[in-house]
Amino acid sequence: MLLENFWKNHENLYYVVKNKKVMIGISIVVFMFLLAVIGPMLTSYDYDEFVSNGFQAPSADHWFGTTFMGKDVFTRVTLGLRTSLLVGLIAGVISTFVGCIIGFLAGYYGGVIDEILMAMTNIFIVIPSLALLIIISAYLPGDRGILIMSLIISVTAWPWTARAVRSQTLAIRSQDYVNLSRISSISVLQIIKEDIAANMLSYVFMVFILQFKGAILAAVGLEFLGLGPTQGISLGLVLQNALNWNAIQLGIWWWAILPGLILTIFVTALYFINTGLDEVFNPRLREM
Amino acid sequence: MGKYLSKKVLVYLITFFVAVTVNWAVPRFMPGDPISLLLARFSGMEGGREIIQSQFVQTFGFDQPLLVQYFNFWKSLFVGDLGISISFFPAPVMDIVKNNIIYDFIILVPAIILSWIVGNKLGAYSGGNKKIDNRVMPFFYFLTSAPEFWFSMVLVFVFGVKFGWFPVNGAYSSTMHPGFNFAFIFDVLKHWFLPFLSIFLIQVGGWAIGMRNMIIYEKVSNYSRYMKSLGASDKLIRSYGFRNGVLPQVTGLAISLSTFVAAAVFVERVFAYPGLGNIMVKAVLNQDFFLMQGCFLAIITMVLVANFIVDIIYMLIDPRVRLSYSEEV
Amino acid sequence: MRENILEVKDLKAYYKILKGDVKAVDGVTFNIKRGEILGVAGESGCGKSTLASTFITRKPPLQHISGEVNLLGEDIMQMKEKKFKKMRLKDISIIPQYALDAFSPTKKIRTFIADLVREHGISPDKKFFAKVEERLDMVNLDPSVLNRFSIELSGGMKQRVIMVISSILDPAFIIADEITSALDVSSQRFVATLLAKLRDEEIIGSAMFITHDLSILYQIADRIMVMYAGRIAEIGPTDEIVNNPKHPYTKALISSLPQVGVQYKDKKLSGIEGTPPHLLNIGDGCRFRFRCPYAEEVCTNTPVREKVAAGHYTACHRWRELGSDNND
Amino acid sequence: MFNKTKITLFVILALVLMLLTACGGANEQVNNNQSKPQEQINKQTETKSNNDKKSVSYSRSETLVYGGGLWNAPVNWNPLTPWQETTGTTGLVYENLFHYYPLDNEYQPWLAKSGKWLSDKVYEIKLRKGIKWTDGEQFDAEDVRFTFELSKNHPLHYSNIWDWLEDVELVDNYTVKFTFNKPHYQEWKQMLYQSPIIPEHIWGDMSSEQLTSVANENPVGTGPYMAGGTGQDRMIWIRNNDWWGNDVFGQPKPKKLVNLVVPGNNNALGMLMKKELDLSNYFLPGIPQIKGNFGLKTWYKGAPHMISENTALLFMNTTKAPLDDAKLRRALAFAINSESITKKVFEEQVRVANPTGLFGKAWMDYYSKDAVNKYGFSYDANKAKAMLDQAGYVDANGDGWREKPNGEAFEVKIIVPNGWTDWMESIKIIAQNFQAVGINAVPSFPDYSVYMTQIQGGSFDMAINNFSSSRSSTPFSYWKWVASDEIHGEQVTDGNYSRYDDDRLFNMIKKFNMLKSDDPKAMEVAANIQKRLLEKMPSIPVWYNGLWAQSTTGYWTNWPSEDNPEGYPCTWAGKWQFGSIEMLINLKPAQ
Repeated sequence: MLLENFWKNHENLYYVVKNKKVMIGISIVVFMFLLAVIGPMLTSYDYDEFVSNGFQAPSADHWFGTTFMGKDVFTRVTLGLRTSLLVGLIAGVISTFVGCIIGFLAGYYGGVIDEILMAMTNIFIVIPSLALLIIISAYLPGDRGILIMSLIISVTAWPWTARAVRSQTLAIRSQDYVNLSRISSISVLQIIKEDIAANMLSYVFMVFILQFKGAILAAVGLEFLGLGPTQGISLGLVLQNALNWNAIQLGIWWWAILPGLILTIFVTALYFINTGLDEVFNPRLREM
Repeated sequence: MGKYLSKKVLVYLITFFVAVTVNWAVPRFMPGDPISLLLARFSGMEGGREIIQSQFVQTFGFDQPLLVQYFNFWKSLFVGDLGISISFFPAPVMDIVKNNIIYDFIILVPAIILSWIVGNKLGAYSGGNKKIDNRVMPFFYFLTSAPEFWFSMVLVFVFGVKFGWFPVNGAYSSTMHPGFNFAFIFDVLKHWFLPFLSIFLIQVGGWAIGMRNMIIYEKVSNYSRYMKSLGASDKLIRSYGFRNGVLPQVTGLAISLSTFVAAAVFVERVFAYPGLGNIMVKAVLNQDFFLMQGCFLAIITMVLVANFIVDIIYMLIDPRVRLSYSEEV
Repeated sequence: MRENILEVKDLKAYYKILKGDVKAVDGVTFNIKRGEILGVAGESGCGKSTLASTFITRKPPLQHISGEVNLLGEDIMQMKEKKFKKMRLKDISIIPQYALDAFSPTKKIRTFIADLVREHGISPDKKFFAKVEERLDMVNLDPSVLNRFSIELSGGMKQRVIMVISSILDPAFIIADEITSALDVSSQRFVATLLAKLRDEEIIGSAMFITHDLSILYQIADRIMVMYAGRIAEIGPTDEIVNNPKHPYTKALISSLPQVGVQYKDKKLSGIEGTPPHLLNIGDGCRFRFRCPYAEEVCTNTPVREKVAAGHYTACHRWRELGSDNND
Repeated sequence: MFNKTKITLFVILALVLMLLTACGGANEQVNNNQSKPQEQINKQTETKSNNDKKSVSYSRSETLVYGGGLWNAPVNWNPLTPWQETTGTTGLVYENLFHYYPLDNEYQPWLAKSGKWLSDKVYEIKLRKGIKWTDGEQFDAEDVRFTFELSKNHPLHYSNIWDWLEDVELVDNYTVKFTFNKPHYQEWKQMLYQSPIIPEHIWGDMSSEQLTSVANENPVGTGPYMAGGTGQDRMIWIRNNDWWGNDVFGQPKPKKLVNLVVPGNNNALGMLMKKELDLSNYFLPGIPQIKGNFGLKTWYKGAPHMISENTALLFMNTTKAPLDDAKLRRALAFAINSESITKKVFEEQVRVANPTGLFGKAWMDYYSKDAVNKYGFSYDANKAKAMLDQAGYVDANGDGWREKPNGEAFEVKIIVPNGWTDWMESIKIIAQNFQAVGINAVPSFPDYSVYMTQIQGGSFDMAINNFSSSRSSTPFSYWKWVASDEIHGEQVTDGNYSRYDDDRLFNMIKKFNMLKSDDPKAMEVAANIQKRLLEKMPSIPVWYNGLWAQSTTGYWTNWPSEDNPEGYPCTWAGKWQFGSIEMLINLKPAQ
């Protein structure tokens, strides 16, 4: 009975718990975060330390094997994961926030404001983000830290969110109930909050997931091109080394494949959560 | 409607101007100067470098004030002259861009169009059927989650190294001589396939997911309910849903274009495939201002034009936007 | 020639959700005669709209539990969707309550109609659209709306277009689900009388007019069925229900609105306190008892419907004792 | 709009279109570069047979595919801008008076028949007769004089020769006499095999601007190969069947050379494994482990597998305290465990450098034992610690790092370009070595451009570099670079990034330049130079980078190696004169 009441009061939570997708996703994500946090502590090695001969396939004392020069892949991967997650999280939040605000306003007001905001957005969209990233990161003096990375990435990440959110807003906005509330002079913020935002909650969330994903991938990409954090280790760096040291040709799959696989699985999990929650937020989706 | 378009054109022109200006300015704030970078490995007679250096500085007009350089840049731009590349000296940037953009086209255009179509179809299909949805969706997620370069590496590992089915280097075999004959085209296709595939697959995942969600929303919408209650077949309802669900996808297409460029960079890197992506990265790292501008210009122009086309299409297929415009205007 | 277009026998339809059954329609029995308009009244959540969806959409999580729904003598609850689809729009049709977004935003009205009737093997040719335009004219709409997108139409216009579309194949039975709720008073009247008009001109056979607004029913309904919490509280000829209600709930409803056509007594309107009960896993007993001023021990048993007068039935243990406070 | 068939049709169309343009594009590329040599060849006496038309049909077994010296699409064949020219332009097309075979330290007369000092100031060169430019013109002494005098009238990279060269005169059509006012014997030694001779009848009437800015798509030289076309990822050379050398040295075997642009060593290794590359000049990690499995050949069967090619040094910015202190610099030299670098990072594909940084016959002739005995160094952490203590670098505040004698804490940053993985690993080790002796050193990997800016601008602490320490016929080239005296501009570009300012040293190096190699004084000066360098230690020689060369025997055999030291397996720019042509001549097609 008590439980009964609890679920009555937290209906969405109830469906969250009941939703397979969400639960699978969450458990993977949690696992990955744990891996990133405690993983490095499980090994006695330092990520840059030559711990044994190279070319060691996964084994009891080297779970992910060793690199070409005999560094412990597991340590490198888990530490790298830590970096990537941090960058992704920070950059994801920033760019989602910025993107949504701009998208909402542009879409809601239309007209001049729309033009200005969209022109701005367009500029950012057409400047090939990767190239911009490369220039900025190359231009930044001194070392690139995690925070810098995140900022760089969010600079180029928000526009498409803005675009998408805008077109959604446009569509919703031209639906009558918004018009109604517009006639009935409710404050813009309220309209955005209640009508538009409320109708796009899941969408915005999806956007965040995509941003999180996008940020991680962008970061890894930069690192792969050698423009990642100048100190420490990151997944992209691990993969770049793997490539440069011929891991693929030499068949050191545990070095070249595993790190990416982990990353990919993680992002996949994010998608699971996102779709699951989508169903939770939209009862009609739930019903079908 | 004309007003709508002319407005768009204006916006795009401004965009073009600003973007190009940014691209012109940013590199020049980068540390170091390209000439001495160019001569970094110069070895020869004592003092020989100074002579050359001063000569190049003049050749590239770096001795002029920035503003002058800027105006000259625009001037020559209007006559289609993108200047001379520094790292590819003395090749005109225009030629380099021309020669490379072809490879981007043969990889990207098919990848973009096909992945968009196939992705949307698959997405609509899986969105229309819960069973299938549960089975295939994780697969799509996995695809779209994979880092481009890692995915390419996997393809290389599997098809290039393990099975050795496909070549994993360059655009055509070292002994092939470009010509319009079957052997060459087949060879090109063989080299083309994996790079194409890796972009295609990853993008298909993304489109499928997007469409799948759209379709599901449309499916539970009131008009679908109404149509059903009046005896419309699922087929008809789905086609209506597709029609509406595809709209955001069209916008998405425009947005994704510049991300495709990024994809190209990675794929070209992993497969040693020629193309603008590689050139651009090289140009940036060598601070080859002119080449950099050339690549940017090419890409910006492509993306802007594409955006404009998409805008027109979007306006044609979505009355809501069109009308909300006629209100505004 | 069968007298009853629709015969509903002890129909049970529940929403099966994770937490259990929402007994939205729980043992409902009634008929609709040829050419008659049955008004269905009740607060929102009383199951009247669910009743409509049970006939029309039959889609999970709403599930048919038991009972028959005989449309023109055939039980549509047991019918395969494939077969039932043939009956849609021809024999049974609906005017939904969500008129405002019942159209795909990207299709012109004309396209929509054309696609729709094609599904029923009718070619949308000139001749056909001539008929459509004539119907449109009947609801005071200019033929040009055919070439418009839904968003170019006002709420009232949409409502009328929908009425035309839903009745375009002259269905034997049509469900009008809360069609007036979104409209302003004047167009409410118009739409309501329009439905009667359609019936009178035998464009539609019978109709089930679902609303929470008794006053409208009074004008157009031949009989009124009052539902409460998924069950029928009272059913009978319009005059009977309005002038001589037996069920406490009916009385409350009647007295809670300005009494149309009934001579007004200077006495307090006994508005209804509280809200309908949660239908999730609800048990036996009169479902109104939680709000009923006259509730007693006996009310914990489920009441059976009893005959009051010809065609007038009510489901209350105590209707006799309470009598009727409306007639002198 | 979303009509399936329509779209699919469109896509197919697009695909085909793309493909055609692609072929078209590539095609164009090749032809417009190929046709021109054809024209020229056609200009040659009609009797001559030509292979160009057939070039298309060359089979793999007639083609040599290699990579390692080409990093961009080929766009420049101008021998007057050697740092830009497509590798092979000098060597395959334009030829030098002499070739230099570093392994036996011998000069091979090439365009020249002989060359000798008539007096201290006069050098005479006799040329071979009957050599023709590929456009049919005669090659003779005029061209040689033209090549040198060109730099007198136009600013070219070797114009400075006229500071010490007085006059070039023709004795006869095949004899040139060089008269010097103050001969730079050592530099001249290099000039003899480094400056390509160019045809007067083509370059004669160009402006200074043109001379350095023409792309010269269809180079006309005297060499064994001709430009045969380009692609975005390749340079194609076609054999010049009428090469004068065929009778003198023998004919190069490959009828066609394909020089691929292979962007990464991983790609190169992949191609080697599939025998898509016959010769790779990339540094390939893993070669020692896998060369057996894939039948890859390197110069040596065992370690170090590769010939040493240049010296990688650790430069220390002497304009920055405390690196201005020679005692500190010397101490650090003892702290570096070069062997762990060559073992771990390079798997012994490279050798540990000796303290002088000299290697190879030509240089080792001047190697000074007693300089090394006196000031030499070798890895010895304890010694390093002791020296640091003695020099006053102690950890007073107990933070684990030594401070300057004045008590200030200091940190040194070691930089190499980001992405140069082998170097990155190396400085990680060096940093660890320094930390082990209490010096707070951190490795850092700025992007290449930033790296260059820092070492040229002087904002760096320590950096690895080897750009001009390559093998040559005289240690002068090495010293001139590690201890260049051009360090007073705001940019230092000619080596000596340490900015070590020492006129005594500079003068000794100048002096060495002015001495003939066989001059007994040369030995003495050389010894002093080495002493000075070791004593002041402006830069620390760490290892000898290898001449990375791995070859497959799928299509070509008889590669040069320790058992078969004929030729030099190198396709890097400016190295073809070191015996690469000989390699091409000695190759045997595989059965």
